[in-house]
Amino acid sequence: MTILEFLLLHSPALIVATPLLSAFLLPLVSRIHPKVRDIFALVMLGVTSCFVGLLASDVLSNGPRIYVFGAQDLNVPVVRILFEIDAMGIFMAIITMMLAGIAVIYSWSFLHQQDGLDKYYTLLLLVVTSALGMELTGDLFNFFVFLEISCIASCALIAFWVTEGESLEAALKYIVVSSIAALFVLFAIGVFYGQYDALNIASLASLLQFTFLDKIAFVILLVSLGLKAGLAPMHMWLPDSYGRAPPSVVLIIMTATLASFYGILRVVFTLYGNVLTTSLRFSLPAHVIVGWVLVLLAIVSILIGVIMALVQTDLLRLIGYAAVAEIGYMMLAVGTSIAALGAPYATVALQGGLLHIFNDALDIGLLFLIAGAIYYATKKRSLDEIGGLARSMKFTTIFFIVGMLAVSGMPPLNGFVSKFLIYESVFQLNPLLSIIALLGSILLLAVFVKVLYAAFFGPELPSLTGVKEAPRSMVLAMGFLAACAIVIGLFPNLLIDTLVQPAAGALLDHARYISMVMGGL
Amino acid sequence: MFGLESGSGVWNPLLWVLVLGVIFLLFYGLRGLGKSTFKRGTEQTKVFLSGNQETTPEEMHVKATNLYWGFTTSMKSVYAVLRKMHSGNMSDYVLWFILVLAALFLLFGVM
Amino acid sequence: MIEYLPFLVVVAMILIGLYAVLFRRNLIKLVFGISIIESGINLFLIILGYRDEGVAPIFTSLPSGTMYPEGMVLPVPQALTLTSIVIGVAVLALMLSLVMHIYRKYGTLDVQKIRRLKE
Amino acid sequence: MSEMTKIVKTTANILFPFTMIFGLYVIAHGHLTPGGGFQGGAIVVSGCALLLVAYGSSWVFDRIKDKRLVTFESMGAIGFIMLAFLGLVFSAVFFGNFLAGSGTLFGTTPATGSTLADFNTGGILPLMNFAVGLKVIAGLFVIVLVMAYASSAKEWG
Repeated sequence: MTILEFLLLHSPALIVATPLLSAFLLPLVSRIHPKVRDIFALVMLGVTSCFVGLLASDVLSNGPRIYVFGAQDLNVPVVRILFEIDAMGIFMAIITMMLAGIAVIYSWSFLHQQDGLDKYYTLLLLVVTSALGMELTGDLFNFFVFLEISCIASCALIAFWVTEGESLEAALKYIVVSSIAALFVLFAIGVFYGQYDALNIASLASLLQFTFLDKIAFVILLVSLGLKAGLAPMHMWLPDSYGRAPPSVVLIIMTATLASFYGILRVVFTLYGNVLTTSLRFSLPAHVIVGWVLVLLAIVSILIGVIMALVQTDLLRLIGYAAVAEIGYMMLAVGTSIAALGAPYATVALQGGLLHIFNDALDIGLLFLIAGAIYYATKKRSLDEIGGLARSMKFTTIFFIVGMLAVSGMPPLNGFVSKFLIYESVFQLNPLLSIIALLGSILLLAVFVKVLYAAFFGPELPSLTGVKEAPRSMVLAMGFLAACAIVIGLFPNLLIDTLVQPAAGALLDHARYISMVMGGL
Repeated sequence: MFGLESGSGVWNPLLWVLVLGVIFLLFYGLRGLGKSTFKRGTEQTKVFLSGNQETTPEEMHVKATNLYWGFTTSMKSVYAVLRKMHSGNMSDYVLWFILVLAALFLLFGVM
Repeated sequence: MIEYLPFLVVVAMILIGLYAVLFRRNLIKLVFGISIIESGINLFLIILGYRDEGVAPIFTSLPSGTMYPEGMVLPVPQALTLTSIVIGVAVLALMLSLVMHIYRKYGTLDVQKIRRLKE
Repeated sequence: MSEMTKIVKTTANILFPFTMIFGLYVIAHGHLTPGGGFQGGAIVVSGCALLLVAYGSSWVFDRIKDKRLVTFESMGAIGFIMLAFLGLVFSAVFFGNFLAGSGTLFGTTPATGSTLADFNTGGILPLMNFAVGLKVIAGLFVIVLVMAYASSAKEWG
């Protein structure tokens, strides 16, 4: 066995263990020199990315695989902790690693004068660990543990600017809401264990009967993870915490949010994939009702997100509401796909939704980094107090225009590609939904035109004469995301063929996921 | 490689960029037609504001709060509801969670 | 009927906790409410693993005459509960320290007044 | 927190060693009896909290550096993950129990049936309990210490 095969065999464990180990090594490393600490965080994330890439190449060519902790192989009954990795999980892991790397590079300059940075990097790596764990695990209780780790670590990160009362308030709101949601998830897991004596997702999926208790567990999982993903009308924590955390932290919280979104997909498509199509409710197949519920929540998210974003004056908070709207688009596609399960456009909708996860990470991430650059340069949050920044911050302005067009779905940028797939498929479910989605996009463009006008155009304000362009590492981070947005917009098939299509296929093919664990028994 | 098919529609970004380029060239040509009569520093470059006096750019700049004034005023009733909903009280956040949970219980669980 | 009593206690504890979170105005009481919900859910997990006259699931100190494994209580829910307690301690510590800081900044523990972030 | 009366201090002096020993016992016998790193660590920290209540937070704060506690906490976590990595090296399984049944440290195979517990069993489990115990003692103690100090201080940065 060569070293590469060995690493490939153990890559699922190493993906989670490497950031975890480096998180606890960081306080010791930072005693040498702050520069060493910064480099160390990025290098360890790079090593983790290498493992993710290694695993991705294997999973995409050979199909899903399982990894058993503490034993050579799986034995009956399934009591061991399992990692089960399919194309969907690896797709999310790639997004997580991208966001985390960008956040670390950005925070080099953004936070370089602050103290407490060794704890900051430790918590950052812990959130990355928990997001990766949620995406790769095949065990529901393990999922809950990682969910709670992400709650705790992101809460501490939101309160990073501890001298501001508002940051503390946002952090407390986040931890209250998300720990209640996580406790309800644990309750649902307990319901599963009480009925089926199993915690493994695959074995549970093969045992589920959709009894009364299963329905309760389903609703609890859906709503709790929906809250963690920022779905309206449970989204209120999201603008609070996104708006008050340092913008580099927002990218990290976003990994946790997207991992929760992935949890919804896993619950709906895999855990309940068998029973939703076979059971009836109101003489309709249950998946139609689930799909329409998700579509309804998604529409509410889009409308509330854009309408509230329109009146915000705090730039970071405004982008937070735009993020709610983007989550609505993702959920709209997923809901359509579930409601129309089996129809040809269901696959298209799911592909659009998954691609939109990637695009949301790129676009909203880019906008937050730009807002952070503006905050770094001017030390002002309110749009009323800034103006004419296009003269002094040329790169930032260009990146903002790219991000603005991308997030509102203007061709030929990446946001359009996924929204095109979403509009086309949603139209076949119900034309009205597609009209609302388009309206949301237009309003989103209006929101960001307002920001463009207020922040970058207009006369130079006398209070902002000494403003300089953001430091190099921040420009680098923003430039990378903007370049990705343009490249994916121009060559969408690069991403769709290699990652999105296998991920959508993996979600729809729940029988294969189950048989990976249960097949050998 | 470039085309994207959704089953009912087609999207090709390169075609779009090409069309965009052609349109740009067209407008550039049109602009060139008017350029010869343009004189800098004459009456032509003065801003006409329905006969009002032009003020300094600092005073002309509309603050972000006042942008979309018409939209927000016409949607006043919607915003009143949404403002009440986003109360900022963390008990309300949990209440919304419980409400959605209860609504979905009624829809799925309780026969 | 009596075997359902623990589940009723679980539901009661969750409802009491939710009442504290939803309707109490003091932040400390809100944190207590979350703690009560967590205890209720831990109790739920423990009940799932309970068996009548079961012994502690330690293989080597099994009292002679007990059936293996039927005579033991289930060990997995206990492991789950322990994990959940550990997490609960971390969440509780974090929330209480945030409440302390907030009291310094806002000068109040009233939920209705801690809402600078709204709309 | 300010210091308390002599009665409380004397009681704390008597109780403190017993609490310590009981906590360390629970950590050490984690693989045999109910308990383990977290539970034992929590007991040890409750003993330390007793000292904190009796003698006041500034008294403890002068004697124990919170920075050193944070280092210990990291060491505990690193030890735990390192054991998992060692399992990868020695038994080709992540979290593999490479010491169990090896006859060396903690490597005796326990007798089946109802026997007295043998301390020298469990493979890497006792070592993991020690690592977790170290982490929990340091981590919880630093939480209690900082909270007590912060609630007594008039103003802090």
